[in-house]
Amino acid sequence: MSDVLRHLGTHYHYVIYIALMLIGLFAVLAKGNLIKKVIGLNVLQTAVFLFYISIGRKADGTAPVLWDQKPETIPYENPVPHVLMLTAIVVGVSITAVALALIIRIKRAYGTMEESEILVLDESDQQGSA
Amino acid sequence: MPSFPPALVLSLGALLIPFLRGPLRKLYLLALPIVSFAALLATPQGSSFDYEAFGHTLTLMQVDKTSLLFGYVFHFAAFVGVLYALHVKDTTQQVSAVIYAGMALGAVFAGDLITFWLFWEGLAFSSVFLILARRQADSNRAAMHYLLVQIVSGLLLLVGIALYMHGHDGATAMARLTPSGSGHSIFNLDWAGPGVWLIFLGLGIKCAWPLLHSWVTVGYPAATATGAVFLSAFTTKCAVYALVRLFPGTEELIWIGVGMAGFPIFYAVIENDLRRVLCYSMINQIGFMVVGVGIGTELALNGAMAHAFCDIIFKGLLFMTMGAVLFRTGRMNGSDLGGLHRTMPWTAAFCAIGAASISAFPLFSAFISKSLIMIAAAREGYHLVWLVLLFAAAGVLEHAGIKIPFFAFFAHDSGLRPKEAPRNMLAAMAISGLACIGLGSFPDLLYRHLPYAIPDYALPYTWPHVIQQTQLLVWSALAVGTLMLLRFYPPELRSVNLDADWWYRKATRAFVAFGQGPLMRIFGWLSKAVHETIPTGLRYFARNPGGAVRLAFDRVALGWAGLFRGMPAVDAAQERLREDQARFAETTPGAAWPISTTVLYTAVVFLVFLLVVLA
Amino acid sequence: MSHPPVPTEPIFNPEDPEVPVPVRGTGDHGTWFTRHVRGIIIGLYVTAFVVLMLDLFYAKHSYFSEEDWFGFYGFYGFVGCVTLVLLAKLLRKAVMRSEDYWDA
Amino acid sequence: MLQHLPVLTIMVPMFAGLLVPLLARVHAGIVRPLTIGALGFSCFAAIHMLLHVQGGHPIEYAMGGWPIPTGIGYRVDGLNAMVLVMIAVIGLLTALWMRRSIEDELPAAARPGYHAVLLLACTGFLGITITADIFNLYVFLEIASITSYVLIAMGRRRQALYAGYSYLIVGSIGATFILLGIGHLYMRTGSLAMADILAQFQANPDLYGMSDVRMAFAFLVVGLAIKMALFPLHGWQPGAYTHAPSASSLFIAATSTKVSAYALYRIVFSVFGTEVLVSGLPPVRDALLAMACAAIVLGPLIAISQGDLKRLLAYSSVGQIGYIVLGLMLLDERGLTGGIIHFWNHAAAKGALFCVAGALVLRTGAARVDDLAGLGRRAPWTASAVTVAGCSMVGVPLTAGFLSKWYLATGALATDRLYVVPVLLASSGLTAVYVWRILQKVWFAPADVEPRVGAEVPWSMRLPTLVLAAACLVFGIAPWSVEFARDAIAALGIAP
Repeated sequence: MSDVLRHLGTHYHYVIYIALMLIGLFAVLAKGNLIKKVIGLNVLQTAVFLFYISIGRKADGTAPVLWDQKPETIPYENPVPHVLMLTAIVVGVSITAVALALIIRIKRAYGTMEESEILVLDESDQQGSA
Repeated sequence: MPSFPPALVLSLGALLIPFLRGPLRKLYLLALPIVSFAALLATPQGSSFDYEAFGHTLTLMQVDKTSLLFGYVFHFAAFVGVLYALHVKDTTQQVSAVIYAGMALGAVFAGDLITFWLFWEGLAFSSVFLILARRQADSNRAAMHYLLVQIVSGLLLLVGIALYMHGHDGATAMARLTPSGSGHSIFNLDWAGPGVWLIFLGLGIKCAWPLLHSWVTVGYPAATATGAVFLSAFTTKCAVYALVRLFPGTEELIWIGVGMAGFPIFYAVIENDLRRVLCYSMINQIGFMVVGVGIGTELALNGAMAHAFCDIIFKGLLFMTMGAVLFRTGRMNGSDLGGLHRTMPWTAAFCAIGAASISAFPLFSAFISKSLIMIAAAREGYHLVWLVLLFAAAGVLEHAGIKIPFFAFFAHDSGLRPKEAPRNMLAAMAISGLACIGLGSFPDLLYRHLPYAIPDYALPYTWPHVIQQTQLLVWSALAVGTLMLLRFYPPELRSVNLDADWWYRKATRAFVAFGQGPLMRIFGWLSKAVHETIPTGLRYFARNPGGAVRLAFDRVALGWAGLFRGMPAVDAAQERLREDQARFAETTPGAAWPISTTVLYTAVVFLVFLLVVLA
Repeated sequence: MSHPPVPTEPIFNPEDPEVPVPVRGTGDHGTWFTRHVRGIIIGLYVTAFVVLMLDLFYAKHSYFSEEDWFGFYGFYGFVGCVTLVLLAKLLRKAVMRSEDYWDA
Repeated sequence: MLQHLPVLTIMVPMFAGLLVPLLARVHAGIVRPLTIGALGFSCFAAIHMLLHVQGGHPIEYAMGGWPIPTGIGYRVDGLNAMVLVMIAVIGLLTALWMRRSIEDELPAAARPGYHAVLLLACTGFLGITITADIFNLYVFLEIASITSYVLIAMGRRRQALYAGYSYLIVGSIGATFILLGIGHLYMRTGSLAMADILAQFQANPDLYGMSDVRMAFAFLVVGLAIKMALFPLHGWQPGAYTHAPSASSLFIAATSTKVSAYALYRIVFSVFGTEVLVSGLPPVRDALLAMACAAIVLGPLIAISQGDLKRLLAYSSVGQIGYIVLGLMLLDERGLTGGIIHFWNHAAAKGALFCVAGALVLRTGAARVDDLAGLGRRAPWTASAVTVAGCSMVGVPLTAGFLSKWYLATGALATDRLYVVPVLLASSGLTAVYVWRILQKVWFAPADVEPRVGAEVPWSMRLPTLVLAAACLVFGIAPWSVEFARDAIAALGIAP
C-alpha cells in the first residue's frame, strides 16, 4: 500500500493529467451544450500538454540554454517536449477556432446550441424531405 | 487451324454482337457456335491452355472424353438456342445468352478448380439477364431470387475450393474422373474436409437438390420465351458434369437423386404453369443423373452422362415448344390453353416428339440413356432405388408426356387461334426433334462418345427391355386416361375435350406453397426461415442495430417481469416497451448517433484496450 | 430484400413486350383429333392389352424377383400413376394457397 | 530534382493552397488551373516515386538537411508510394470533377476558399503518408483533420454544420489519444524518428513489457480507430459523408479513412514492429480482429436499408475499412496483399460511386437511391461506371475487389483463422444485396418509371467517374497490382 502511495507521490503528474483527461472527456460526453463540449475538449488537450511538459522535467533542471557551460555539466530540462507542445497548442487553438466558428453557424441555422434539440430538428428535416 | 478455347470464342465473340445490325447480326449469331465447335474439334485431347494469374496456373482447356461429350451437346444447345431466338431483337438477351453458353463451355473444359469457379460465377451472372430481359416487376423479383441463390452457390464453392487448397498444399487440379463403384461416402472421401463439403453443397445448389431447388422453379418460368431454352440447357447440367468429375460413386448422391426423381413429380402434377411443370420435370430427370453419379460404376456414369446429353436436347425441345406457345399466345397456364393443335400443328407435333423422348418410349432418346442408369442400379442391388426410379419413370409420362402436350395443344378448346410458330423456331424445334429420334434409334451415335464401353447386357434394344418399357408407359397412360374417364368426365365421350381439365382449372387462381402435413410443415418452416424470417429479421435489425438490441434486451427482461403482472411499475414498463416497439418501425434507418454516443463507445473501447494491455 | 419472389402465375402482363394480342377463333373447327377421341381411347385400351399379353412371349432377364410376375411393368406403371395423381391431389389440399398468399 | 521530390510533393499543394485565396482576389479564373496544376504535379511526383521505389529502393529525405534522429525525415517505400499515388490521383480527379458540382452546391464567394482547403487537406493526407517521424505524422494528421472538418461543414444543408462539428469533437479526441500515445512512446524511447524507435524495439524486446509502451500502443490504436471509423467508433462518419458537399464526400470517402488505416500499418510495422502484435500484445490483435470482423459484417448490413445513396456508401465504407484492418491483423503475406490491394480497390470503387452520388445530387438535388431508377436508359456511361464499381465492391472476378477478397480469404486460411471465411462470405452476400438494389434501379427500372436523372452529366464529371471505374477493372486484371502489393510487403519487411 505504501508502495503505491509512494509511487503516486513521485508520479503525481500522472494523477493530475489523468484526472484532467477524465474531466474533459466527461464534459464532452455529458454536456449537451456545444460550447461546453468544446471546453471539455480544451481541458482534454490541456491534460496532454501538462503530461508532455512533465515528462521533460528533470530534477533541479535549468532552462536548456547553452551559455558557456558544457551541457554535460549542468542538469537542464528536455526542450523537445516543450517544442512539441508549442505545435500542439497551435493545433489546439485552431481546432477551437474552427469549432467556435461552426457553433456560430449552427446557432444561426438551428437557433439553438443544445445537441438534443439539434438532433430533433435534424430528424424532422429528414422526415420532411423524405 | 490454331485451336482456341471455345469458351473464349463465344464469350469474346458475344461482345461484338452489339456492333452488328440486321441480317449480318443474325448470320454472326449463327456462325459463333459453329466457329466455336470447329475450335473444339481442332483441339487435341488432353491439351491445355495455361494462364498465370494471381499466383496460380489457370488451365482453361482440358479435353477428355467426359468434357468433350458435354462440349458437343452444349454446342448443339447453343446453336439450336440461337436459331430459336433468331427473331429476337433485344441485344441484352443475345449477348448474355451467348456469353452464358460460353461460360458453360468454360466450366466444362476447366482444368482446375479456380478456373471452374470463375466460369461457374460467369454462368450465374450472364444467365440472370435472360430473366431480367422480361422487364417486369415480378420477373425482376424472380431474377433477384435466382441471382442470390446463385451467388450463395458460388461463394460456397469458392470457400470450399480455398479450404481444399489450404488442406492440399495449394493443389487446384480438378480431380480426375475415377469410376470406383459405390460405397464412397462424403464422410470418408480420401480428400475429405470442410472444403469438400462446401464444394458438394455449392454444386448441389446448382444441381437443384431437394430444398435447394427453388431458384429453378422460380427463375426459369419467369424467363423470356427464348431465355428459358438457354437456361434449361446449361446451369444444372454443368453441375451434373462437376458431380461426375468430382464426386463419382459418392453414396449420399444416390439418396439425394432418389429424392429428386421421386418428389418433384407430385408438384408437377398439380402445377398449372406449364413451364414450371417442365422445371419440376427437369429436377426429376436430373435426379436420375445424380443417382447414376452416386452409383458410380462405369455403366452408371455412362448412364448419367448419356442422360444429361439426351435431356439437354429433349428438355430444350419441350421448352422451345412451350416458348412458342408463350410467344404466340402470351399465356402459359394449362387452364388458359388448349386446342392449339388446330393452328399450331407443327409445334404440337414437335411437342409430342419431346414428350415421347422424355417419357423414354422406344426409338426416342431417353429410352437409350435412362435404361443405363436403371440397369446400373439394379446390378448393384439397389432395390428400393430401382423401384422409386421406375415409379418416377412412370410419373414422367404422366406430367411431361401427357400433361404438357395434352393441356397445351389438345384438351378443351380455349378458343385461342394463334399463328404457327415463326420459321426459325420451327427449324430449331425440327433439328432437336430429329436429334431426339436419331439418338433414340441409333444409340451407337451417342454410345461411342461415352467415356466407357457399353456392355452387352446394357444395350437398350432387346425384346424384354422394349416390351417392358412399352408396357410400363402404355399402362401408365391407361391409368391417366382411366382416371379422367372415371372421375372427371361425363358419360358422353364427345365432351372429353371440353371438361377434361376442371381440376387443373381450379388451380388457375392458385399456386403451390408449402403448408400442412408433417412433412410439408417442416418444408414450409425451412422455406419460411430462408425466404422470410431471416431477411425480415436482418432488415429489422439493420434499421437501427443499437435500438434492436436494446428492444430485445428489454423484451427478455420484461418477459421475466411478466411474473409480476399487475404491479403498476411492471405494467407501465410493458406499456413503454410496446410503444418503443411501435415507434421502432418508423426509425430512420441508421439514424445519426449523438456525439455523446460515439464518445461513450470510444471511452468503452479504450477502457477495454487498457485492460487488455495492462492486464 | 423483399419477399420471396415466387411469381404466382406465368408472368402475364399486358405491358409485356412478349405478349401479342391473341386471336380468338369463332366456332369449333373439328379436327382429326376431336373427331377420333373415342377411337383413340379404344386404341389405347387395345394396345395396353396387347403389350400385356406380349409378356407371355419372351424370356425375362430379371434382376429382382418381382420382375418375373406376369405384367409387372404394366401393373407398376398403372398403380404408380394412380397413386401419383391421387397423392398429388392430397398434396394440393396441403399446399395450395390463394394467389396473393406471398403478397399478403 | 528527384532527391527533392518527397518534399515537393507536399509543398507544392500546400503553397498552392495558401496562394489560391490571395490570387483569387486578383483573378478568379486562376483558382481552378492552379489547383489542378498543383495536384497534377503531386500526382506526377507520386507516380514517379512509386516507379522509382519498385524493387526495394526507398527514398530517404531529411528535412532541412538535419540528420535523421534529430531532424524530421521523409521516407518513401513500396507501401506509402502506393498510398501517395492513391491520394494524389483522387485529389486530382476530385479537382477535375468538382467544377459543376460546387457551382451547384456552394455560393460563389466560398469557392476559392474551398479549393484552398481541398489543397491543404491533400497536403495533410500526403504528409501523413510520407513522413517518417511520428510527431510530424500527428501534425499532418491535424492539418488533414481540420481541413476535413471544414470541407464537410460546407455542405448546403444545416445538417452539414452539425456533421462537421460532430466529426470535429470526435476526431479531436482521436487526435488527442494519438498525441498521448506518441508522448508515452517518447517518454520510454526518447525518440520520434520511426526507424530509431523500431531499432530500439528490435534491440530490446523487453520494451514490449513496459506499461508505458503498452499504454502508448493502446492510445495510438484507439486514436487511429476513431480516425478510420472502425466499428464501433464510426459514429461520426455516416453523417459526415452524407451531408458534406459532393466533392468533399468524394475526396474524403476515397482517401481519409484509408490514410488513417495506412498510419496503423505504419505504426505496427515501422514503429513498434510486428512483434508487438505477435508476442507483445496478442490480445490487442484479437480485439482488432473482432472489431474488423464486426465492421465487415455490420457495415454492409446497415447499408442495405439506407434510402440515401451517400449514407449507404458511408456504411459500406465502414465495412470496407474492416477489410483493410483485417488484412493487417492477419500478419500474413497473403492477407496483407489483400489488405493493400484493398486500399486501391476501395479508393477506386468508392470514388466512382461517390462521383455518381454527386452527379445524382447535381441532377435531382438529393442522393436518393430510388432516384437512380432509369439511369441506365438516360446515362449509360454513368450507369456502366456504377455497375463496374458495384461489382468490385461485391468482389466479382476480374475486378480488384475479387483479388483483395481472395487474398484475404487465403491469408485467413493460411493463418488458421477459419472463422474469417464465413465472415467474408456473409459480407460479400450482404454487399451483393445492396449493390444489387442499386443495379436493379439503374438497369431494370420498370418501363413506366420516368427517370428523374435527366441526361448524362457533363464530361468534366463523367471522365473522372469512368477513370475510377476502369481502375477497378485494371487493378483486377493487370498483374502489376499484385506486384505493387508484393513490393509494399517487401518494404514492410515481411518476406514474400
